[in-house]
Amino acid sequence: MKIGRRSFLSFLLGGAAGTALSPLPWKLMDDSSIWTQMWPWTPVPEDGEASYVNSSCTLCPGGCGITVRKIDDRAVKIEGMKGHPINNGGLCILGLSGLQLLYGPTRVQTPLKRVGKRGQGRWEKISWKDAVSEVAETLGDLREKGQSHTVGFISGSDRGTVPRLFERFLTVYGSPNLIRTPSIIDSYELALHLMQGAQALPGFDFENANFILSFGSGIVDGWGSPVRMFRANSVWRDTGVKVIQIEPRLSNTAAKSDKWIPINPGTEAALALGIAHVIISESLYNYNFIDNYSSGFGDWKRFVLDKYGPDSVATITGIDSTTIIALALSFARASKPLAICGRGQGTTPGSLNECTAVHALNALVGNINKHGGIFAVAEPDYINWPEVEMDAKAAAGMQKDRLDDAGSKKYPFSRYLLNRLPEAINSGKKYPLETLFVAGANPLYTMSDSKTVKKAFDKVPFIVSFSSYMDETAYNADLILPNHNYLERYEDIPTPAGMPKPVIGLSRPVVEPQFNTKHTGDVIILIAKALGGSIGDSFAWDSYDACLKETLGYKWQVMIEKGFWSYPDFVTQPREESFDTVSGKFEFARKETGFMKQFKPVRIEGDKTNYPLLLIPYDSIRLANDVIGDPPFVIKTVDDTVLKGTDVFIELNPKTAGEQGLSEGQIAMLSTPVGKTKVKVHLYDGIMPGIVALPRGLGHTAYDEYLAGKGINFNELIGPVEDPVSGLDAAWGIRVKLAKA
Amino acid sequence: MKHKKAKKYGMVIDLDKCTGCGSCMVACMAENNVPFRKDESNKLLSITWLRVYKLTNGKPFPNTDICYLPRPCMHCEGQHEGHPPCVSVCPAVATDYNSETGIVSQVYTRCFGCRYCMASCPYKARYFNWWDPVWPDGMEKYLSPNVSPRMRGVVEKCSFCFHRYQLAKEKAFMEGRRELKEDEYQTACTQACPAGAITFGDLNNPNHAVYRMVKPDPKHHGRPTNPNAFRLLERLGTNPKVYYLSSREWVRRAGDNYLENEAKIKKTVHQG
Amino acid sequence: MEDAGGEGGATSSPEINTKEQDKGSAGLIILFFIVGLFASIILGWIIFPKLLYSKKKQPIDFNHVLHMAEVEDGCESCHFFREDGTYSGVPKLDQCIDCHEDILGDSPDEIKFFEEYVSKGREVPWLVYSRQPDCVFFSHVAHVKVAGMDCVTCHGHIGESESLKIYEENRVTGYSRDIWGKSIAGFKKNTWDRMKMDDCAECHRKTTANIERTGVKTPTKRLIDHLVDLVSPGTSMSEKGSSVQTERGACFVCHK
Amino acid sequence: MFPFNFEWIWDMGHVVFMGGLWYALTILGIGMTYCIIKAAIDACRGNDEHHH
Amino acid sequence: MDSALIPRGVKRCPLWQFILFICVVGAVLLWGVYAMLLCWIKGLNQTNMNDYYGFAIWIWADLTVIAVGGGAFFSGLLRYIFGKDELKSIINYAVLIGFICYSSALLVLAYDIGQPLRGWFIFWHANVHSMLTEVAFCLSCYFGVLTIEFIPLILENRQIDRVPFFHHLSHNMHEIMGVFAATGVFLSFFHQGSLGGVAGVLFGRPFAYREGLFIWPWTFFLFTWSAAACGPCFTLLITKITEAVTRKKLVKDDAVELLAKISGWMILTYIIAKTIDTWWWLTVTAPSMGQTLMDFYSNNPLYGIWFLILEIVICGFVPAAILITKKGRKNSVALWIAVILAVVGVCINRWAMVLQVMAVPVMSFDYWAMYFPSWQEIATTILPVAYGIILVGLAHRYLPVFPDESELNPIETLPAEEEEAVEPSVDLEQELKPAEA
Repeated sequence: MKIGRRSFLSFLLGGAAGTALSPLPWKLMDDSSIWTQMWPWTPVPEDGEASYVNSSCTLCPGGCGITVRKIDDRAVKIEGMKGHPINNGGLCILGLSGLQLLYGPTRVQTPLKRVGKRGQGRWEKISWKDAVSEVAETLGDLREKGQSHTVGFISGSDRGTVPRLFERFLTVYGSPNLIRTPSIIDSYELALHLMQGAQALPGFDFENANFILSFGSGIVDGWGSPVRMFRANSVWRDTGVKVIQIEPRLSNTAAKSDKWIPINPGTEAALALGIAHVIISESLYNYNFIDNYSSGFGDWKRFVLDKYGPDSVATITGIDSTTIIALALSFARASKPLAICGRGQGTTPGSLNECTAVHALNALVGNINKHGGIFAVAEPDYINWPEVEMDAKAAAGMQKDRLDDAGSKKYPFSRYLLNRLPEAINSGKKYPLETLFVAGANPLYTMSDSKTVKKAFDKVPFIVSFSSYMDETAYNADLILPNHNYLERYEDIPTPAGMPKPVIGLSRPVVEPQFNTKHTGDVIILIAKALGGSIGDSFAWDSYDACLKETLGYKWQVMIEKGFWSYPDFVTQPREESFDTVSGKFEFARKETGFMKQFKPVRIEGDKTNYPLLLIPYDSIRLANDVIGDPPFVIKTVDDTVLKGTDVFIELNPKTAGEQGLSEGQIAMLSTPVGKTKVKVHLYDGIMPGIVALPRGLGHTAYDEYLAGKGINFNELIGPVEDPVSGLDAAWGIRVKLAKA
Repeated sequence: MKHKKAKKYGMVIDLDKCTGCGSCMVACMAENNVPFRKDESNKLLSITWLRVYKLTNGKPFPNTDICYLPRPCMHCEGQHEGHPPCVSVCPAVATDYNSETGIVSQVYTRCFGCRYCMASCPYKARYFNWWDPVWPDGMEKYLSPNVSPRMRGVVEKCSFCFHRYQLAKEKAFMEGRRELKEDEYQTACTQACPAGAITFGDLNNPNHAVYRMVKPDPKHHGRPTNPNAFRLLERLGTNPKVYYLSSREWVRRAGDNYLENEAKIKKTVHQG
Repeated sequence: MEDAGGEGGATSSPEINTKEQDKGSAGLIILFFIVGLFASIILGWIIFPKLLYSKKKQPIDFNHVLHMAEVEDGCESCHFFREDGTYSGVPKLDQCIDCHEDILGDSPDEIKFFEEYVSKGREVPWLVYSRQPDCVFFSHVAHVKVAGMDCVTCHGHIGESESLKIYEENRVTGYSRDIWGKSIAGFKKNTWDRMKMDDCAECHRKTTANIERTGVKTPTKRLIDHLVDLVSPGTSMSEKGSSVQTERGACFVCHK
Repeated sequence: MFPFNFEWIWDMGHVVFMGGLWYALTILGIGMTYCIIKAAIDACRGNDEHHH
Repeated sequence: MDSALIPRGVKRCPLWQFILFICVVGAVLLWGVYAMLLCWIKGLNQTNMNDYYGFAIWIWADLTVIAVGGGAFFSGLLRYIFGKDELKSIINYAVLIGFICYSSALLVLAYDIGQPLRGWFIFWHANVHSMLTEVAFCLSCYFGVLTIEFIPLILENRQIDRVPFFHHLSHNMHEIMGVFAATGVFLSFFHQGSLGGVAGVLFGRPFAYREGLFIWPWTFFLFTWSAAACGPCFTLLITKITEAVTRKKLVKDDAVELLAKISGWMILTYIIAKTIDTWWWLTVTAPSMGQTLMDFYSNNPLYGIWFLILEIVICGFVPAAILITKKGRKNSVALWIAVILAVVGVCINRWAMVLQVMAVPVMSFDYWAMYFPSWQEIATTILPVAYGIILVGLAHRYLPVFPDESELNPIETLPAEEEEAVEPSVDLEQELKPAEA
């Protein structure tokens, strides 16, 4: 027994020795480490042939050119297109992460029909055929019952072929209710309409201006065409152009500017008029322009002079009069000054009085339709389709006035008033909305006073979303007809907001459609054909692509090659011809608007006693707050002083925090007349005392786990405030109170 | 083959132009297959080869000022050529200094995750893969074959997009050239920056923009002679190849540590 | 307790004869030792390699000789360089279709190729013998166009093969046996027998043309190098490479 | 670790460091071998004169 | 029951007690093992380490156990090279403790790295310029030495010793133990030092960086020194604890006396050197990098200036003062305090040189990083302790760890203590006489 034990021991020893002398342990050791280098669960990207495709980014209205790097049939990287008039190689954070949208989990992969309750997220996959016929039936029935006007359509844009198809469809179908989502552009369009009688977009010649007076516009925070603005800002750094930023918070733009002038929020108009006052009293204004090309200056001058003296403006705005005067002088004395407005990214229209006041400033120094000034850029009319044949039903439908009262007696000048839609539906005064289409928009997230909006949507029996992604609106729809992702489809991109010259970008398929999606243009055509009759006839094209090709005509080839079409022969019309008003001149004060009514400031919600502080939103280029939500890469770049875990931070001046007994990182209960929520406190010296700032773009409930449920949506805390003249949402903030929680 | 002058690739970031928009961060992540997780708000666990810091002058309202500072790997030249803080400490030669390009490499398949290099880096430019990299279903389609995804348990960092150098070289070879033109090799962040704040090139080449911008002083390991230019933690003698430009004194001063009442910035090269 | 008793019994067995026992058992012990030794050596050298690699057949057989006869400029006719200098590697289907748009000849493999892949438009899932792991960046253009190397140096005479050999896959690491080489001990006769990092290094060491060298060579250094070469051939660096740590080619030259 | 390793360079660092290391290992190795062999021999000779 | 394995002439607790004790500690051990497996299978995300805190409690534990394990090489040095025979009484235990410490250190390293299966790269692909490589090599080699020093003790187990081969083996090894010990000292000097070097060479981290001699920063020498100084204190501490637990005197006073005295002087010299080093660092090194004392010890919840004072004064000069005075050494309470303080001192020093280095920001706009270990880290750090206790238990029970134990505690067989534990061992003695002779 002892022998056995010992012998066995020595057998093992021999075995050990032999094993050591064999490759087994050493090879296994090597291989096991190599195994860790190629763990099967760590992906190995397939190599292949590299190629590049030029296209345009449509994630925002910026209209940047992009060059997509492909390996075989996979898109692996999006880069800015070199030599593109707007972005020339650069690209914004959102555009760069576009592939995460293309291949990401937020895509709606096939037509979905709701089963179970709304917003429950239970869907059944249906074929495109069924989906289209279902829509066609519903629309058909309504039309039979003579209720075609009860069909509404919310679109992210009203320019370019696709939105024009929507418009065309509603017209032949017989509904006046096409509504574009609001932005500062509405106010600017209106201002240009009232003061210059132009139906045009504002175009800013930033590259040639040499003094920028920005009333809270987030020049490097995503205002206008973001990348163009970044580039302009860099040019200004090189050429020493002065940039003055006026806003209550030290935004990135303010930090980049030459001078940041903090101002009481919502008093920008007053400041503009105050500056006008100084310029006029110092008679530094452009006599040539005022005398020859403007009317109503006298009345306006009187109005400004007796109401907006520096001292009274100082009390309103909180900026001391010397600063105001200095500002006015430097503005007036600059050879090419340019004043702009639209807070942050300009996602809300703001009150008309701001826009008109600021625009009046530009007129005062005579830089309207002038090198380095502001232009009224008319939409290039490359879309010339045969007139539609409206049948009786259509005509009848089109006679009905719009649910949102745009263009009504009350708001004669406005074209779209989405902010009024929820109220109109909820009150049910006019007529109910039976069917609602949503394309290129996410109203359930972007519209203020989310609760009311949700309530209104619940009243609509049939909601159809064309979204490519499972956003809030799609999630609460009854039917989702997913559009191709922007890298899978053709689409024309008309002049981006703020460009002084018209450009048409072309977005084109970079990869094959990844899922069972359909181009919304095609879907509209199919629905029209399914409805038949005059409707079908108005959509003679076999496909959207055919339609686009036909529409663009000879431009098509160039756009395929270059990726965009710029008008080489474009010349800005001389100033004399550019005013389409009654007087044929630039009108400072037009009687129709009720004289100076358009300069009256707007009050916001909430009373000082219950809500001692002011809540304002702030925009960051790292927080997409429009139709598209942050993809994983972008949300990853958000600072931990803005978002930590799922908690969002409010920015608070240490002084105010002290008064409220709040400290860094503390949780506070924030409540406004509209809603309340828990927030974390971040002390920031770069914000006016008495102000609470909250970022836009968080608090999504839909999208993927990388975005959903993080922070809160600012729109849940603020409600719309109607501008007396335009009817647009003029709210710039809301009163608020903070309490320890 | 003929003896060729070694290159010294470096970067100049103009903080007056940088708007902190974050494009460089995302361009880098997209270019280099950097993974992401559900919650990235804990920045101490969030892999960002290039991180944009937010600096403030600490003054109260309304004299507050902020500045953004993008921080890639500095690709330090070290106290004597090729000895950055991180390279010599790596026990398994997983990180190395390339004297031809001046680039500090990191070989993920050699690294066994001791994290000594992270401890040695004062810029916190090195990141550890605490988790397995996971992409949501289908998203791995956008992964680039030019950069191999890192497995859990290894350290990674900015490579100055070295794979782009490789590809550019291959193209040059195909065209029978040996030398690269300035624009042939540019990093992803440089290319993407919408403000054009980042410039990249060979600091040994007087014709390259980076050289002209900072005028590196060869006698002092490339210390900038442009008064507006500075390098992070100059005094440690790490001699970074990433330079910053700023017209604001407080920003330049924030680039290094100074003793109290040390009035003017005096640049002392630390003797090791 | 009784267990202790047992123990006690064992231990307390008369001490006198332990020595004889030891002597008698000694031989046996040594025998067992030898048995164990050889058993494990056989296991390690013969059985283990068989277990380590799984054998896989290529989806279809391929005759290089046949194709070489058809094409003008040798390997590069099918394994060509792209314009951007990258290397195309194993041809894609549409490349084959240039000639094989319909069945050529009646070999079963040709028929299978046509029916399974050409007609269905499916890529052929070739098993690549010389595929390097993902962490490796290998520039064919640098070796072929610049250094003017011959495909054979690394890939052997595959161009002269009439059919494809069995693909052996390492069960642990999942890559081709050709990387480690046929010989489990890692010995090699030809340059193409193995494709590990050391093999790259070996060749790079011999040919100084591959990297621009820095640093000058002093006579003493030359002497030392010479001696070193005598002691262990091939380990000396005649001149410094671009890697500060290894004085060889920098890591990033071959790693990504 | 060995001259045939990729990382090996014939420089002071390696010669001194690895030299010292191998030197130590050799001593330990020889020492142990000596003990074992001597023990085996003693065991066979069966002399246990010494005490501890 | 297991009396046949228990050394002659000593009394051990009944087996059931022993097994119970092993089970309790074993449970803790298993907890640690579980945590260790978690870290291996799921990865280091199980810890609270982060990109600022790449080195944390594990590395600290590593440095610490090696420091306190230094007792082995130092007493080895005194015993075998300087021939201090008084230490015969404690040397075995010193070796055992060293063995435990070093095996633990290696284990900790094995789960501290992100890619354990690649661990061998540090040897195979060694970068000789890295302090960590030096650590790894010397550490594992010296562990070999300790094993060699430990083997004879195992072979002296009554049953094993009866096998002639093993009997002779242990004898021969004793014969040339001096050579092994010398090698051990050589290796120890370097790895203890290089552990210091690990922090000292970080010229990117003003808190850790030190100038030095040739390639070695001053911390290199300070670490070796402190290990030699405080290691023996740990040996003494553990001995004292063991004596307390077993309620027996195990080591002769003169051994304790001597060891205490020597380490007393070592500590004194060390702490003086440390003070000078600190002074130089705070007045020359750090300022040249633009930082000052308070940059390292303020605006953070943990690392106040008290941390430095505690290390140098309370855990440095105080124990030194006690141990170098005869009165202090004689007074057992004072001795207790002294050894505890000394051990705490070296632990704090290692903590500062690893964890505080990670915490201190270097870039002016960076922030202090604070860290608290996750339960997995704690469990895996306790694991070696449990393992050590078990090994000590086994060794003490079955091996003649303390050669003077039987002499110090002669077994008087009182009827009250007529228990089986003693019984057999007595009559076995009769039987075994011949073998003993």
